[in-house]
Amino acid sequence: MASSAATRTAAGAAKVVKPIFSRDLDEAKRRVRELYRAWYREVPNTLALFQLDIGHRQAKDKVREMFDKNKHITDPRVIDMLVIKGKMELEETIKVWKQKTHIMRYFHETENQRPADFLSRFYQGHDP
Amino acid sequence: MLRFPAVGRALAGLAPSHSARVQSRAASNMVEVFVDGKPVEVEPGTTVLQACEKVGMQIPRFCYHERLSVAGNCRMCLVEIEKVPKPVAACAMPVMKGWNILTNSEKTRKAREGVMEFLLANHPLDCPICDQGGECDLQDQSMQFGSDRSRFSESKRAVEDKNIGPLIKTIMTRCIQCTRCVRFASEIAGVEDLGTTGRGNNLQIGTYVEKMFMSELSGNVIDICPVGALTSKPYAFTARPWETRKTESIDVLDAVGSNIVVSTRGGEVMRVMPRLNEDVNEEWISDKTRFAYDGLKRQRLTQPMVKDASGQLTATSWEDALTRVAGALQGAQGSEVAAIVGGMVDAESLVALKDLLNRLNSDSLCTEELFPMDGAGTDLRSNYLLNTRIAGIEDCDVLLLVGTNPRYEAPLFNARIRKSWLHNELHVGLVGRQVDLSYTYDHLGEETSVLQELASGTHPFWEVLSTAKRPVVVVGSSALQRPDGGAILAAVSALAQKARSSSGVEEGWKVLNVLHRVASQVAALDLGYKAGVEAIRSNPPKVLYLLGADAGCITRADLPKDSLIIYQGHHGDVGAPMADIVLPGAAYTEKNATYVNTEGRSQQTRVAVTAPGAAREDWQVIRAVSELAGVMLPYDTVDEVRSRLAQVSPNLTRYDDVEGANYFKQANELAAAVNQTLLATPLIPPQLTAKDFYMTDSISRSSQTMAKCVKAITEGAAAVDEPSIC
Amino acid sequence: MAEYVNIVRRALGQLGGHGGVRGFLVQLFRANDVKTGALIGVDKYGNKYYEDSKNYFFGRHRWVLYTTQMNGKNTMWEVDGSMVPAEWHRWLHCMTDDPPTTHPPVPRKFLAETHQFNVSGTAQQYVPFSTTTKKIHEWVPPKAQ
Amino acid sequence: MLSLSRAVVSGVTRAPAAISQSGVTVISRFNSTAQSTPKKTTFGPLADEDRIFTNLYGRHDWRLKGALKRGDWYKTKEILLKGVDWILNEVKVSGLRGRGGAGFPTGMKWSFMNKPSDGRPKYLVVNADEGEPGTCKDREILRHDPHKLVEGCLVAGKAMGARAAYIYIRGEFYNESSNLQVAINEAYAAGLIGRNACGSGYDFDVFVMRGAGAYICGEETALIESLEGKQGKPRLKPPFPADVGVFGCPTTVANVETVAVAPTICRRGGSWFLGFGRERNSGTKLFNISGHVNTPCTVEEEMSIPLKELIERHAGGVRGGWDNLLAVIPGGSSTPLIPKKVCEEVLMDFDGLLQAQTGLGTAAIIVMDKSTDIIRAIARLIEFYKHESCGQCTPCREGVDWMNDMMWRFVRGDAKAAEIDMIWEISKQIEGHTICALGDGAAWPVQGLIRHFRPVMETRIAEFKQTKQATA
Repeated sequence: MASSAATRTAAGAAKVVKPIFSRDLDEAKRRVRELYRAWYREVPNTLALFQLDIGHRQAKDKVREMFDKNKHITDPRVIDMLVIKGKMELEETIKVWKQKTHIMRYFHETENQRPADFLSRFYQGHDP
Repeated sequence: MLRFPAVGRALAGLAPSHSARVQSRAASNMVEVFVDGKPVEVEPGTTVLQACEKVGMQIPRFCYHERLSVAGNCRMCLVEIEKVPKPVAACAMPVMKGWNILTNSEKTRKAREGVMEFLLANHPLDCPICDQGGECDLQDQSMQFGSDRSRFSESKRAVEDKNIGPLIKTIMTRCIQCTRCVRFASEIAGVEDLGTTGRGNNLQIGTYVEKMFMSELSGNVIDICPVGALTSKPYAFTARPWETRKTESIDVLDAVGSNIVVSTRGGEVMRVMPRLNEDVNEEWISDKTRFAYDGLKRQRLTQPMVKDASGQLTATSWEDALTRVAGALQGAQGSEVAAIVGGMVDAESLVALKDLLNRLNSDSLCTEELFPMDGAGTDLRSNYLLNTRIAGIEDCDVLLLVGTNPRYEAPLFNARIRKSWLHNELHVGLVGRQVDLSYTYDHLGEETSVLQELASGTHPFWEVLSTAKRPVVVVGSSALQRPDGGAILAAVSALAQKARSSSGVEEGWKVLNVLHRVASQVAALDLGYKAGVEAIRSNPPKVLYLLGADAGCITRADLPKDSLIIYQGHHGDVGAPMADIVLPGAAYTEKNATYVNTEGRSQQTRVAVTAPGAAREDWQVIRAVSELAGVMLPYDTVDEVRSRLAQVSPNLTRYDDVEGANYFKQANELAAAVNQTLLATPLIPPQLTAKDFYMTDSISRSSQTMAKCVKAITEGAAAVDEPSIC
Repeated sequence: MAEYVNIVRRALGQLGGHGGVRGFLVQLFRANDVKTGALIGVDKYGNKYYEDSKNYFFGRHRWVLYTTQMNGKNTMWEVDGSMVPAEWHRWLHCMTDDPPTTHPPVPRKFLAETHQFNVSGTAQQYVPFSTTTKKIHEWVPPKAQ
Repeated sequence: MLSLSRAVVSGVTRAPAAISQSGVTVISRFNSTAQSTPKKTTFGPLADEDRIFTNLYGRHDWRLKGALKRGDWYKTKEILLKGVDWILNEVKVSGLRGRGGAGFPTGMKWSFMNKPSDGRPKYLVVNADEGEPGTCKDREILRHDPHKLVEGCLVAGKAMGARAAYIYIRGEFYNESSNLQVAINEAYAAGLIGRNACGSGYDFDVFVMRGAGAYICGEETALIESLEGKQGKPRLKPPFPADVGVFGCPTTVANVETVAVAPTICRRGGSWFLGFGRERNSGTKLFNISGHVNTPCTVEEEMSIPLKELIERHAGGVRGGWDNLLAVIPGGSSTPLIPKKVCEEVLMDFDGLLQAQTGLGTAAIIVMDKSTDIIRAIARLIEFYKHESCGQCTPCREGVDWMNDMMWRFVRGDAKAAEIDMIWEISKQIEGHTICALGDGAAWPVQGLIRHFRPVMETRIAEFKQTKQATA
């Protein structure tokens, strides 16, 4: 796994590509940290603003979870793009362009995977 | 009178070919005419309208219909011909050499607008409350050809509505007297029930005295009526054509396999309409096909059910029901498991069930319908098909019907016979009970001895049959249900072979035909099912799997006390009440399935609505059972099932294609070995009169409309008269 | 001075007016209030109706102490507003100043003999049902003999 | 008789036939009035010895004995033996045109039947369903000279090789059909018709069929339908009756008068008959004069006789003098009327009346003097057509009823002046768009009224408006 990641980075380094913001991984990581901090600080405000019925700890854990979800990514360009998206989300949250329901979507249980085997599909419904 | 040769031809618009003047031209075959200046070559005797159609120019019409005689009375199709003083009725006028037909000239447009104004003068213009709204010829054509305002300021005519039975709603004020319905009744349906009374502005379409429109094809007048005068009574005020979703499908209520369009809205079948297929049903369907759809909404099995301790069927979950089924199947060995399939089972389920039972080391798979296994039995496909095909009837000149009443067993097959009788002077003979077939025929008697007399050449009809150029013999499947079915088939087969050799017809012509009554039979026999439940009755199984078996050919009394009956199907009719476990399946409008009609033509139904409640497509249920029973069938999708179908019998997946079978000689040789004697009991088909027609299977038995039809026939149309809403 | 004395007297009355410490606590826990006032009447189920228009402003001057057992149900801790019967309801809600003790209600056919609780939230509650016919009528298996 | 198809101005109905025959030019052939120098310029009165129908008024015996005395059945055998071509030639030479209204040349029509047989028998159908208002010529033949018709059937039947003749007689003509049947029975008894008719070796039967009194059954194809026992509704043409007629066999439908004059033509020669009337309008003709004349009558006269002379000489003049004349309907109810100033000059023949924008029709002259409410008269005629429309095709079924409603409003004046143009348009929408000629026949009277009496209609409307305002 590690080796494959390494080869991918190597390949990424070897290829000269136009960066989005960050010239290397470290810079990209810095941007991620900045974004994480901004989110982290925004948590209490958000809870108050949207009158969310969840605790600080839970909210902060969710922020961390969302960041952790992408921690395997090592391409600075991809990271930059994700940071841009994250900033957009953050802005929407701060400026209340989102509504309560949009915030709460982060807390949705992950949707059930459709069963693949015949019998489960049969039990589940008409349209497997 | 219609059959009077010259009159018939005149009606069919063929008379011009009769005229000497045209005949002289017939030698130089093609005639060149011009449509708006575009030259087109047509055969002599072609009408102006047909010539225009040939270059893609549609002439507006109301009374003209391709399959009916030309009436020429609506005058909507008037077109100007260059250098001819009066506009001519395009539907009736044969073209003359060099005519230039002006389909959009000032004069033509004025004539159309004038006729349209007259048609609308006494039309109620109640489109918002008219069921025809949205699919109305008058509406469409008045938009296209009519004036934009009305000049009519007199009072409008009102016409009393007629009660012509529980299927057709009449709002006669809307009638434009095109007489399509009258011509349909007398020419296609063969009943002289409809006609015109009164004259001038008081001309009315009706039955003169109030009576039911007694035809098994009556619903088709709803389709051919260009306005909302004749609409469907069960469909009245339920849906609009633009809100329904149309699914092209196949009818399974008889063995003809009529092509239909199922209109659905919100997961509910709103109506069934015919779909054009020249080889099967042309553009007609029978009343059962059209109106039995309300049976799909009643008496449905929506939940798996099992018998509880008290013997009461109670709803349960699929897991529970399937586990019990699987347990029972595992507990039984080999021949202790048997299956019976009913008349509306699709080929996919048939092959799945056969695979399942074969994996359980059982081969007791039977169909409800009997077919003699003596001689060639079901081994030779030619033995159980309508080999001539439905359209082939139009080519034959002598037809012998044995022990069948095609009018009610296969109404569209009968319509073909009538068509051929009317236009091709088909000579029909019938062995069996004398019934009204809507055409004349020679009744040869109802005794089986007639068959022997025919075969030995002593019967007077043999003279006719032996001089036939293209003879056809059709034996009804009900005649083969008798104890002496094998002997009848052998006798008919021998007779067919003899007629064939005496006619000297070409090799490809097939004489022997079997007319089935249920949609699943041919597919089941193709897949190797045994016909008839005799084997099961003589060797009662421990577990009996009924797949849509609702004919009541086996009862609990035939089985040992401790046997388990599993019923899988879509209706709680005859099979479900005696079952221990009920598995809900899908009806023909609810599944993608393959059906093979009596000709051997495989066709597909499509999902129009989802199966109600917990019901599932039938092959899936069997597939699920197989997995729980530990003999998993190797297919998960319908495509995989079909590739399995193709392995077993490739013709089943060659859709809309008829796989011919041609082993008559061999079959006949084998039939000679049949060791059976004909019984003296007369040949009486089970459906003799119209009231036997409507309720024959689990769907039509659940239909209230069909029940009303039976009531109307026995007690008169007034008995089911419902107060009109509008 | 006299005002303060009055307040103290009322406070003492409220503390002691419920039958000792136990009664006081029961009253406090059941009604979250320890008001005392003039007993205007008791209905046939045992609900007690009080009034004190002198010391409470309008709207709080009439109250009820629910009975502990009504229609076969233990109402010690589960009280419900619908335990008040119709005739007292109108007095309690100041639709009238005449309590049913002095002005008995005119007997009406529609007045229930025994007052019913509100059934909302129970199995007996009214559930609206669709008046359109079912799209699919399922098969009802025949009753086993 | 007035088979309505013929009641129509000559040729129009037969136009498709004519076209199918030899192109469009045929129409102008028998319609055209363009001619070189007329051979004859004065017409009528007809001399007594030239009359064909010598018992028109029933003063003599109508039975076989009387008929023989008047020269009927004289040398019929010789005529038959001279052969088909000779008879046809004589009829062609005579220039006889159909007397039912359309005026199609009879010789040509009969010769259509003379083509090689395809095994089907041929039939002659005689149209005795005389129902046109104003027309009463056939009944005189039927009741007073039935043997002329029976003999005519035989001659005409021989000319077209017909197996039998069906005489379709109007149901109301009870006495007429009774006389006719007696005459047929006598002829059978005398061996004049039936097997080996007149000893000529030709088998010919004559049957009488009584109609049920529907005007539309005077249309030839409706008549055939009715004869076959169906509803009397015109058939689509083509196929024409000469191809597919009664019982699916080649048939010629001919008017009573046309058939009845045939033997006399054969006896006296076609050129004799040709000597009467103008070119292309030759012969003698029964004229019926009814309405506001002093002595209404049916009279046989030379063709092309001036209308004025006909009325003055035979009908005793218009009631109250010629100046009291308002209008004349010259050819039965379906022809457009002509006002007095046209009546002064017009010649009573096919071409003369066509020039006057009307038609000879059945030569049933309806005279109306100035006491007539002309709008009401036409409205009554339209009501008749509305009642007699068979209802088969749309323009006639809906349009005539509509016109009827409007006409009765015009009678009261309860209409707008613009509606006069509208009813004109409606009548044009009916004309020529129908299966048979009844639609045309219903449209023409209205057109004639508007053409000549529009001011009367406008005055009526203005008057109604005034009285309505006065009462309001």
